[in-house]
Amino acid sequence: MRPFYENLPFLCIFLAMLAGITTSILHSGKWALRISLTALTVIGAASAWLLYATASQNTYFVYAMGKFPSPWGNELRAGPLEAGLALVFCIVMACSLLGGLKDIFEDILPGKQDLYFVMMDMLLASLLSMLYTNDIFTGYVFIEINTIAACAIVMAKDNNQTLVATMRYLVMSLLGSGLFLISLALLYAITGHLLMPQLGESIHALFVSGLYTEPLTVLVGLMVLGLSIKSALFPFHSWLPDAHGSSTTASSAILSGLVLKGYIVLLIKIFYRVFSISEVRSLKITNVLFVLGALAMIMGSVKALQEGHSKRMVAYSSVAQIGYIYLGVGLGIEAGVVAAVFQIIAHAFTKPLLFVSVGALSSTAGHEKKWYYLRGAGRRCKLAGIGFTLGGLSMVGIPLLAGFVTKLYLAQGATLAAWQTAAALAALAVSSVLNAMYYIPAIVQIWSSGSTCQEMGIEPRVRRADPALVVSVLVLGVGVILLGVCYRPVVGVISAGLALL
Amino acid sequence: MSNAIATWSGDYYQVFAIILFGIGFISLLLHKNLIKKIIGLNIMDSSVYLFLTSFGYIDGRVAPIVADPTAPVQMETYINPLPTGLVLTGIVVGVSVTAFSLALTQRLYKKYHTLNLDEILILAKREEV
Amino acid sequence: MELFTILLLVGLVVCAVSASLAKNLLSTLLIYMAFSLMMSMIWLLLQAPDLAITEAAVGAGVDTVLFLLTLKTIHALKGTRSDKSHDEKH
Amino acid sequence: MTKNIKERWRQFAAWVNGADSDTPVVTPEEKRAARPHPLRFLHGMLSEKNEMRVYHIFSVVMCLVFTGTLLLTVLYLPTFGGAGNPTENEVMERYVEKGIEEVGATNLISNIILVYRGFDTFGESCVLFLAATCVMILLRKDEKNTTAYDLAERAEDAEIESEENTTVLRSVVRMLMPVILLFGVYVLLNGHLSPGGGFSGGAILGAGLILFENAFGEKVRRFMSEHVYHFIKVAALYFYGFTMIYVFFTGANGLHSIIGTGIPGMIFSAGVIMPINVAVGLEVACTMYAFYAFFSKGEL
Repeated sequence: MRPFYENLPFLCIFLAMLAGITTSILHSGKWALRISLTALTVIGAASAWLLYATASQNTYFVYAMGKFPSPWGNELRAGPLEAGLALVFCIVMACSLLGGLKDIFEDILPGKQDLYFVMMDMLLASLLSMLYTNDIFTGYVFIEINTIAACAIVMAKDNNQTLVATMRYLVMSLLGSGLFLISLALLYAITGHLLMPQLGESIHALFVSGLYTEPLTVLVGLMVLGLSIKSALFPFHSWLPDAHGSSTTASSAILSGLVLKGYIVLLIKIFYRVFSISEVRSLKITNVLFVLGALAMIMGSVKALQEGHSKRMVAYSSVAQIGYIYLGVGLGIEAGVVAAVFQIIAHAFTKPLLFVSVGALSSTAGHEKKWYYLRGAGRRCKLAGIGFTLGGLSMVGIPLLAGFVTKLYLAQGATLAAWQTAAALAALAVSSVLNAMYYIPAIVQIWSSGSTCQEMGIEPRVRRADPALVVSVLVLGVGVILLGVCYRPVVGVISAGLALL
Repeated sequence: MSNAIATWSGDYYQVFAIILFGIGFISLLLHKNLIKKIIGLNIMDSSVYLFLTSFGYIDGRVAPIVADPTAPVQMETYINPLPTGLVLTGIVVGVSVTAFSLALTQRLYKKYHTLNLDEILILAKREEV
Repeated sequence: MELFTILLLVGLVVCAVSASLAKNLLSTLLIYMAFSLMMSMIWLLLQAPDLAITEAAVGAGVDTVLFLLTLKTIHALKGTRSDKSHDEKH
Repeated sequence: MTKNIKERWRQFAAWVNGADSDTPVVTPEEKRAARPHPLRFLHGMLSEKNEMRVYHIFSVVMCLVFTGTLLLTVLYLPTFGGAGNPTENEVMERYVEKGIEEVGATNLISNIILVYRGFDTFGESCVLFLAATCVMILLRKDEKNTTAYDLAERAEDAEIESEENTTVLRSVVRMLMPVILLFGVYVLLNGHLSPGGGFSGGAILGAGLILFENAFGEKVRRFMSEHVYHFIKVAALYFYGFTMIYVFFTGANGLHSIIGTGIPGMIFSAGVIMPINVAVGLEVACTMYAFYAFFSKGEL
């Protein structure tokens, strides 16, 4: 009999799935929401317990799903990194749902609101499985669940734009899954294993003996390609602005904040547990990721600069922020990956904050989303205005906020890198300036006096913040500040978790 | 070169799987018609499954279904059952995805009266303005 | 036996190409159905009867029904009757 | 008679093909301006036709590069069908040699997918459940996706259906139905002894149900109401989920499990495999029927 906390990852995943299955027969959006929030609270608490248990002993454990251990049966693996990310995912998902609550009930037809929460629960289950899995094929199955659920929450708003955006998203995602599956087949062919520990051993043996180098290179390339299409790395980002810009507030927040990160965490886990960071570096794949990440940081910001639509601008800024993560991974050293994981957490708090705030701000101007018509919106909904200001400043990289710490650690990592130092620092500087160039005017616009939405025939109205919005903005905002001020314990947990991987 | 051809003719299942993958991939890229895109996707999926299954096959062995469970089971009698199991999972995922994308196609058609993705994108953009 | 296998594999490629080139959506669909059936024979040859049954039931059965129903819906707004509907709408 | 059939076929082909012979709603200039493609930077340097050609060439080259790389990779992979390849290792050995002893099914594949790697397969049932939910979101009748015209058309379809002489269909279905159902149930119940199992059996049952609906619409529709569908689906998934929780929990904690292996080769053997196959089969059958119902009528 193992200690009870070791059962938690498996119970969390099944709780989320069963919550989704139960929700599908409720026919009531309100009850579906309650079940989702309860499940999120329970899972969040369980993750916190798990984080405490693993971080305090600085240990990890593998959990066989059934009687059969590692090379035969499915397995989960949990350590401080996984537990911490699970906790972050739960908090962010709950806050995004609360912050977008009003929009969910306005945008989605009453008869189908319960189905929206089914998707949310399943999305949570798949994110948790992708975090905890120790089996690469389980990873594939849950990538598919994640894809379908993510497409469903985009299309839930059910207007013309979201349907078109969903189609594009679906085609690109399925292409990505196909490439991942083919690389998995190659991996199985040359090693005969699917569980990460055994895969790691076999791959290491192959590296030492020099056998199968060509298939290995090809399969790493395909795997990275597949996952980077799904996580919208720069040249493959074309589906992202439509999907994230047109869907309902909570969906945008969750897609940007969590769904993209799920794939990247899986990629980092594969890099660490199947290969090792030095083997990946010797395959030169990190160099490609570095270049694409740097390009994404700049091109995403340039695109955002040209965008007059508030949600699309924030969505393009996600492309840039994903670039930061890949830049960190692309440095090919421990410090870079620590910075990348920190950025995953920081962005998971900041981007939902921005989306939730933009959603609330635009509701003061009759849901008009163009910046031009949002003049003075911050004065009409002060809480959302403050939230947007905080998030925007964090993206620019003002000290004491989460974004600054990311940049600090990335810069620190870059100084240790082999050849990337100058390029990384330049990309960071340019990207920060570009971020400021579009976030600062937006902040000025929402705090200016007067309003412009009358030109559209819309009366500006004051939005009194409802409790759900208050909780959401407060928690996310405090998260952004805490990550910016007391970042040392977080970084400590991340490095400990990565060292255990 | 002759070496390569010899290897290819030995691994003909994999070679054909990859050719099919190429065909599926290109019809996904080039076709504008949504139904044909979905069929291309299905062909691509099938080819990946064929590729994966071919790694489980071993010459001269039979399907992993034991006729006489009382006798001891020899590994040398049966092919590798694992890829078959994985592909079984894959096929069900494939049909789910097909149903989803076809439902989406129906809705898009009802809105825009065309199946051409380019035209749909343009019409959507025009609406936005 | 090997010849039969290769014939089937070539048949798969031919089906895939012609499904992608066919002008008529219905022909595309029927060719795809044939593709699925050949695939299920190939699963048999690869000693995977479970896959053969599933592919025949799913690929040639359910998938085809779903595609046909989609084509029917498209007809509902177009083609013979859709001309009428188009006029009404515009 | 022949002429009539020909005429009908022509009409059928015409509407099926309708999408391609569409009157262009978009001008070529607009098309060109909006086409997202990787050669955007060549904008203005090429004519419409050339740009199309360049895009095609680009796609073909990309595809060839992919295919070529993979073909070259095949050269370096283990030989097809060879004994002693990396995949023939201790994992396969245990699946084959210990499978019957440890789990109990003589169809070794069902041992793997339902017990050794049971978590994957539970995920896969969830994919199917999610797809059904997505189809419901998209196609279940509501004010956004159904216009008065659609309703009128569906009513017209129903009228035609009721008038239509379906004697042939009905008598054929009467003969085929028992065979299909029997085959489906056989595949379902013998999943642990012979090829088949929950998914294939369920798909066969679902296809039979769809066929039956086409011949005797009313009866099936009265039976498969939305409540029944939800009940079967949720009950099956609950049963599957809780069985899996029990199996995983006892297995991982080293507790004694009440699930035995039975006598291999018998119909009641192999522990959880047969009940799970039945549950999955029911879920798949009603999901397939639900796909059909939502695709054709927008409701169950």
